Amino acid sequence: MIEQLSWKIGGQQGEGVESTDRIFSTALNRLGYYLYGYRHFSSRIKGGHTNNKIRISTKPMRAISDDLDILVAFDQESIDVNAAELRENGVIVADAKFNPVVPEGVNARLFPVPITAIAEELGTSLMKNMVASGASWALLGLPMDVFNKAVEEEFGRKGAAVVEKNVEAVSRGAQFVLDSAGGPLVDFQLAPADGKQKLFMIGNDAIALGALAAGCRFMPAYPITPASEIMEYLIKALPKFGGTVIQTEDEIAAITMAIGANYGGARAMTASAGPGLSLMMEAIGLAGMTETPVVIVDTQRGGPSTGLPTKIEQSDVNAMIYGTHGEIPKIVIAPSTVEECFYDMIQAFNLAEKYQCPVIVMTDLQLSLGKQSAEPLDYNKIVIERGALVSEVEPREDGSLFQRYELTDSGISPRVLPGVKNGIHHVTGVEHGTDGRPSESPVVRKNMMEKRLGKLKALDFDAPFHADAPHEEPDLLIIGMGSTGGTIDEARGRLAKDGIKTNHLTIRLLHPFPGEQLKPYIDKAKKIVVVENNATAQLASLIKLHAGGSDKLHSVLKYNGNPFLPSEIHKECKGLIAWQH
Amino acid sequence: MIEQLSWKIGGQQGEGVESTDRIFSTALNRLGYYLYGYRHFSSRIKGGHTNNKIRISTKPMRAISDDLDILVAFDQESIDVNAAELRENGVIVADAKFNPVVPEGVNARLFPVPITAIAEELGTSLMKNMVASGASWALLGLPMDVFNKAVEEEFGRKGAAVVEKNVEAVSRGAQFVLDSAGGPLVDFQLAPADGKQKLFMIGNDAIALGALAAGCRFMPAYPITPASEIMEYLIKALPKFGGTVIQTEDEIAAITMAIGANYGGARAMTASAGPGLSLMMEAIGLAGMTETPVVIVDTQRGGPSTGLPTKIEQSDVNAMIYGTHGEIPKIVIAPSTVEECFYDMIQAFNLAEKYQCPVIVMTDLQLSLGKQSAEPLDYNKIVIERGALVSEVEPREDGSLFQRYELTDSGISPRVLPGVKNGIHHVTGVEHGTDGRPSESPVVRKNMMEKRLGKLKALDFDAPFHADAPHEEPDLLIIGMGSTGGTIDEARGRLAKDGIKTNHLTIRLLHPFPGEQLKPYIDKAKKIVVVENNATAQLASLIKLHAGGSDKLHSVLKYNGNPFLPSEIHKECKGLIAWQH
Amino acid sequence: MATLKDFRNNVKPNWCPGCGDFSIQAAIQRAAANVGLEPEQLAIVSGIGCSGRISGYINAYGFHGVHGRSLPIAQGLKMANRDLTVIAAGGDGDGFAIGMGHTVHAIRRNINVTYIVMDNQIYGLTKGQPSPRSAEGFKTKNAPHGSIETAVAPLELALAAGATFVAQSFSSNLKQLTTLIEEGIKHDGFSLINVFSPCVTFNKVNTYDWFKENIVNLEEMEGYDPSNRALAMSKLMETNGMLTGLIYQDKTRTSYENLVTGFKEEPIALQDIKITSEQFDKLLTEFK
Amino acid sequence: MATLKDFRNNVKPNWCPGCGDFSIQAAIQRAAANVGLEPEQLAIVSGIGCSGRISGYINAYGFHGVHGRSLPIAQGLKMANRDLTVIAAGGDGDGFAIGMGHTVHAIRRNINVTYIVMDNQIYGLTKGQPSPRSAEGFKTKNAPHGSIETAVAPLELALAAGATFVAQSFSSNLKQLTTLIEEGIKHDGFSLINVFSPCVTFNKVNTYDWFKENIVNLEEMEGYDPSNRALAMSKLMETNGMLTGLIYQDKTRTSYENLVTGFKEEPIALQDIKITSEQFDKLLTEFK
Ligand SMILES: Cc1ncc(C[n+]2csc(CCOP(=O)(O)OP(=O)(O)O)c2C)c(N)n1
Ligand SMILES: Cc1ncc(C[n+]2csc(CCOP(=O)(O)OP(=O)(O)O)c2C)c(N)n1
Ligand code: SF4
Ligand code: SF4
Ligand SMILES: [Mg+2]
Ligand SMILES: [Mg+2]
Repeated sequence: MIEQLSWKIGGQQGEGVESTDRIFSTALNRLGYYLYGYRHFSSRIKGGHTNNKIRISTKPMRAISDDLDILVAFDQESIDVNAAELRENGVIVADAKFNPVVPEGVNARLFPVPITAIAEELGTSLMKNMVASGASWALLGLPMDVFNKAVEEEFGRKGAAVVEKNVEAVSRGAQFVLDSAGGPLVDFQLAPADGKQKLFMIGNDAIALGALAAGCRFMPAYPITPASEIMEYLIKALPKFGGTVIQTEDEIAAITMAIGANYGGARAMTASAGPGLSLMMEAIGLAGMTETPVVIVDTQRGGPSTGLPTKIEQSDVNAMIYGTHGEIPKIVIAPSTVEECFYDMIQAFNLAEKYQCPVIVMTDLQLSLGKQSAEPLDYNKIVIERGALVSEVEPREDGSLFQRYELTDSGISPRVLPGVKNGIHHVTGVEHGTDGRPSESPVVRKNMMEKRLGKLKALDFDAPFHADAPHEEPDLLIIGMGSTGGTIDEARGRLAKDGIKTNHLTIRLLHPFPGEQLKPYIDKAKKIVVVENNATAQLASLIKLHAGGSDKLHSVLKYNGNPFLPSEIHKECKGLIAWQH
Repeated sequence: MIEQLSWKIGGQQGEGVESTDRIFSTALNRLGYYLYGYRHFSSRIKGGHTNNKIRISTKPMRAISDDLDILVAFDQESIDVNAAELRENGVIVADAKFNPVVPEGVNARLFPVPITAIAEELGTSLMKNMVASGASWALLGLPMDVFNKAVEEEFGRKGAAVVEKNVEAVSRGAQFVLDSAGGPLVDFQLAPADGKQKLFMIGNDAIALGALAAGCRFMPAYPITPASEIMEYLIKALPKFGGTVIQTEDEIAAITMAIGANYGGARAMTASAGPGLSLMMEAIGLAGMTETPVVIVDTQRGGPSTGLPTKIEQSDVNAMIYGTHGEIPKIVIAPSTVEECFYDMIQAFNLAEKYQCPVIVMTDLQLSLGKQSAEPLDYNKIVIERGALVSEVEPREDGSLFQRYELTDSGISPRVLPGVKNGIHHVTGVEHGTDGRPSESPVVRKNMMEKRLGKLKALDFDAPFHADAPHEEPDLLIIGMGSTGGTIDEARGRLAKDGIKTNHLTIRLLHPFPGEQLKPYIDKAKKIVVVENNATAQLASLIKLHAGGSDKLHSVLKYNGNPFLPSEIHKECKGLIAWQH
Repeated sequence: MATLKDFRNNVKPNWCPGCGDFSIQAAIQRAAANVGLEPEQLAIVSGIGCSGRISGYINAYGFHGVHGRSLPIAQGLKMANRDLTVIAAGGDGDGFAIGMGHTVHAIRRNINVTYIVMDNQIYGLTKGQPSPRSAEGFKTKNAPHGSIETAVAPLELALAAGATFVAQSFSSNLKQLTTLIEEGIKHDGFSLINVFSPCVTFNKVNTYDWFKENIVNLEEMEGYDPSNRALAMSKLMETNGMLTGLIYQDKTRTSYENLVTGFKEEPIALQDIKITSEQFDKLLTEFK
Repeated sequence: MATLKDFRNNVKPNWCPGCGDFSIQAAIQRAAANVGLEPEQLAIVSGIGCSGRISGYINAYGFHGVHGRSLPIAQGLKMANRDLTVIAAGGDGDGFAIGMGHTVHAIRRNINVTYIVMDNQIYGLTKGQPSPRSAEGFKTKNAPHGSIETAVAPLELALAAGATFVAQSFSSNLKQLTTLIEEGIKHDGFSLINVFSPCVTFNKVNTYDWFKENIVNLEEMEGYDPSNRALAMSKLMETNGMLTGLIYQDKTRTSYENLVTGFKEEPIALQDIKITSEQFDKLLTEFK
């Protein structure tokens, strides 16, 4: 019995790769396995090789595996491209239709299955996904009823006949492969899962759900990869809660509409990727200057410019932190797991209203789109805090405006929503006095700058970084952010076997950067490795600037569009220790 | 005889303050004095107090003075607002019309002159500027013929009658004030100037002229304070050289049009201030990714958002350096004098074509709009280098595209312009191979990222910083950028009198930051003061990050909208030495 | 009930004496009082320009945004609180140069916002550059040889974009302007009111007198039917866009907010936003 | 002289089989050959979207920019080198959503660029969201209850914006489309050609058959006069924008480049840009 396994399905885009993965992994999730998915896809609609890979494990696991156990191939290209990844004596399940060939030098067990033929026999080649996932399932020797139940649920509303056809496809695929393999593969028998109910979702789902739970009721946004799913979820969900999504004409309209809505008292957000973020820069400054809360999600992809729209990168960090002209208070947070995507959205909306400033939630393509198991989300953690929101205002005799930008010790001023009697005040992106009216007075200016920028001095942020620091004197301190955490942890496991002691920090608050809190870790560390998916070491620069350590800080960077593999981080870290010892 | 003097004219916007200053200072320039002007104005068209101040000196001088010798006031408000600035026993020349009063506690010599009355007698109150500047001139006892010649030139093309009227206004103003004062003021007798011909211009003029000299023939731009003068100059000048300006619909059109024109082989630029810069972020990334040269001028003003449009700030540094999503090669340069505005534009266009990337030229409102004396500009320094531009291409038999993004040692690839036979290739903001076609290959991606980001490793930039470092072991190293240099130098003079030894670095290359070259200065310094017009110490952060020194680095920041005064820097520096000794 | 003076505040506008914008301010104040609003029920979102300052000169909630973006801000505000009367206002540069995309899209989206363009055919605040409304041949500092672009025809554009309410007026005609703003506010959908508002400082061509001579007032036209889109278009083309009055109104359409699935009468901003644990559990089932 | 095959390259488009964009590519290639261009004299600037890939599929200089900005890039290119034939191309989202402002302004500016909109009434590349061209009620993933906005009428908008050349075609009508592109290239000014180009993957409403049924071909209309702007507008309004053919052309106007003071026949990109010392000295006098 093994504890984990990795499976991949490959084919042409638009051919059913996605749905094969979905059905197969949904069923695995029902059994209680921990899943971690990765999608390889291109910026085109039909055609072009695509593949989905899933890590299946009995224990929590948040990393792509270095190698591959089972490859399901819809075409020879899928074999050619992915066979090298197969472990020794791995398995290929391939559509018999194309007369699959195992490339030279690859030692694998090939099971040709008439995937297309079976599907077509049953009526439509669309059912390839059923045949292929059924065959995969059977090879693992997993309980067929669970799988069939998943199929039933997927097609239930299309009627019994459709369900039956699909179940039939599954069982034909299963039967065929079992016949050729002589039963389930013994070396691929997974140990039973803990059976506990898990959620199975992508980061974007969790973000959208988190926004909804946080009370977000309005999302103006413009489609872009890999952010669109957030919008898509809310398009379906918001109408049930009296809210709505507007697909705007561009990202500038999206962010300014969101600002208008927040000014009006709605919790509103927008989401985009790099190109959209760049376009929002002026408006982000407006939110900062007018002290209007707004939440922006940036799902990072390969940059610069249009770059690599379907590939991972963590290269917008600087743009998020420094991107607008002039100086504003701004909060940039980086969830590192699907669960955090959810909780951080609640936190983001609370922070935005508490500190009356823009909050950017940063993810990366892998975190946003990689489908994975998540712990059940806790309703009791949904706490809504609206900050210094004033709903009733005493009348004033003197005809003065409501002091929307009153100077206070915290820098946070009472906020009133349009519509409230006696609350009238002015809001402007021009420098202004306490009632919001434009002012060029140097004294007012200074006070207002200090008020705004000072607000975040007391920022109350839940866990600016996670420290998994079991060692008093680690050989290596590894620091990362976003989706790389699980991969780092897997590499740490291997380093431990090599006798190398590591601690691990995951930075969650990127701005204002928790330099002071980090310092003790930095100071104590002998060597530091910062792992990030970009070419200019943006996170490492933040650490150097705010927490020091430049003399012992090493960067492990990857910017070829693919996520880190555990082996890469392991190798780099080991090399560093060896070399420097 | 005194070596320097400061003069100010105040009144309502639209009332002739600007033109009074212009006539007065043009005449002074003719005499060969060194002038340094400062404009206090608001973001409105008519009304609202405005004033122009000029420093007149026999020696080069690039700082606003702490105090004021002569105030010319068109209204009581101008006296009330500015009197405190007057030095003990200073002079006020005021329009008799409003019965001027010297505020209590101010000890000044008041000369009421019937400025409006004289002007109206001569036909139009518009001539107030003549009366006022004539009176000022006379008080200083300067040669009247020079002044009259300036007047003649200003009005020459309007005919002799107009000239005569104006000369009359000047002499009436002069006569009146001489009568009341009993002749020129002895304590305001300026020592003779060196008489050498100087240029008298604002930084924006020098930028526009520099662009023209650099071969810029196309400027798409959108008006904004304080950048518009660049556009205005080129609107007049370019048609004489076969070029033109297009006033676009917005800044995004401006920058993308400039990119298109550069792609087409023109030298094209755009200019804006913070809000426009923010809007250009996506396109800047496109230029970086496609390796298209483009020059962008950012004339910084008070931010964030619309901020303080008519006030100084140096707060877009981070946005310029880090503003676009993803990672591109980009050069950010900061001229610190009017002369450098000119030469740096030539350099900017050369660098943009040599390194095939965007170049941002950064100024601040004071440098852009403060009118000042400049040394004659040297035609021989106008050198045009177009980099790896290929004008003829050999035919290829294999039907392959021109290798626009050929991998070379320097990272710089041959560039061919559309229209050239056999030069056809593709250009895209998507990641691409050597012929410019989109590619998602991890290998291609890595090579291309390294090629692009590596180009600037060998950046050949004339003087990344100026070092005025007379002391081996200075007590203080003062670092600044942009318009603050002269003020720092004036403060250093006073510090020297206090026995404090200072060195002074002016940073001219902000990105890639010359950290290594700076290090020796940083390492040697006992204490460092970084002077900048912003609230978050953006320059200091760059120094810390790239050259270290955080333990001994102090920031002197000003962000109330006004430029530094020499006394402020002097006081801060002195305090620091005293306190830390 | 609020009266005109309740919409006044104690701020002296910083416009040049004689600027057309004063009357637009007055007309908004009158219209607001006439339709029976309380000051706190009105929100004015403005752009950047001389015109953009208007949101600070009326006693109502005011949001002075960034250049060219008054419309998305206003639409967001209206979506958040549909109980508010939302007026967007700004210059011709603001709405027809940098903001052109938003203008067209706000029109076709038809959210219930009244958009008043303070059209002086020039950039005032930046000191006299041509605007997209400047006529061909129009000479200014930034076009010393005269503009060589065709002027934008905002009302034709609006009709083409599917506008449901299109009007035009002149700042000197306070009565007409006030009535049109009232109608715009009452219209169930997006209303565009373009107002000729002379810039006395920089625009020496399109002066008060020039407008008086060139305007064609629909009120003086017999039997004009503002519900006829084709007629509106052809009249506009005939008069080179110099028509004033209510040019087109489609009363058969309702505003965007009323078409949104699941959208409630109660403004989003006033709803209880906490979901129940039952709702939450239900949401989670999709991910199991 | 170059022939059709000279405009072909060896790249296989990554469009879905059956996508309307293939024919647009073919039409451009044909038109370019027919008007007698050499490949290096043609530059194609495209936007982002499925459509945007077109600049990589034709043997000519190609610039694939950012989303919505093909027109300013193309205009800049033409200003730099007026000897080039510059075609801009992109999707309906690219040109009428994010790029709407530029589209209107490029039209009124009238620089000699031919703009081909590959109009599939949907967002293809981002997988099927509604575009501004999607009709009201149009259901997609991002509008499960159907679009509630009025569709953009691009040709009416173009006329309102002062267009000098407005045409529309259908990707299945290769002959008409080719001719119109030729005319557009030859037109002395900005030409807009909107092309119905079915998205076979996501748009299940505006299919080839649907267009065949709904299109009104001007070629089949007796005595239509494309120089009559009012007629063009009213025909467009009558047919709900479904007209194909040359809808409007103003041959009396010349392009922007010809109106620019001091602009030379010799392209900027080919001029000697070094100024003489005499010129420089003269420039300096202003500052003395
Ligand atoms: C992004 C941006 N670009 C440019 C400006 C500078 N700017 C301020 S107002 C204005 C145009 C003013 O013209 P208009 O909108 O017609 O208003 P008016 O002043 O004529 O009322 C410009 C270009 C700005 N504030 N922001
Ligand atoms: C600034 C920016 N926003 C969003 C996107 C994502 N995006 C790429 S193409 C596209 C729209 C595609 O629609 P269309 O322009 O109609 O082209 P089509 O794919 O239909 O040919 C979008 C939203 C982007 N690339 N850049
Ligand atoms: S400049 Fe023109 S638009 Fe601006 S306030 Fe003065 S008159 Fe009005
Ligand atoms: S998705 Fe639609 S527009 Fe895109 S290539 Fe496929 S058919 Fe064409
Ligand atoms: Mg205007
Ligand atoms: Mg489309």
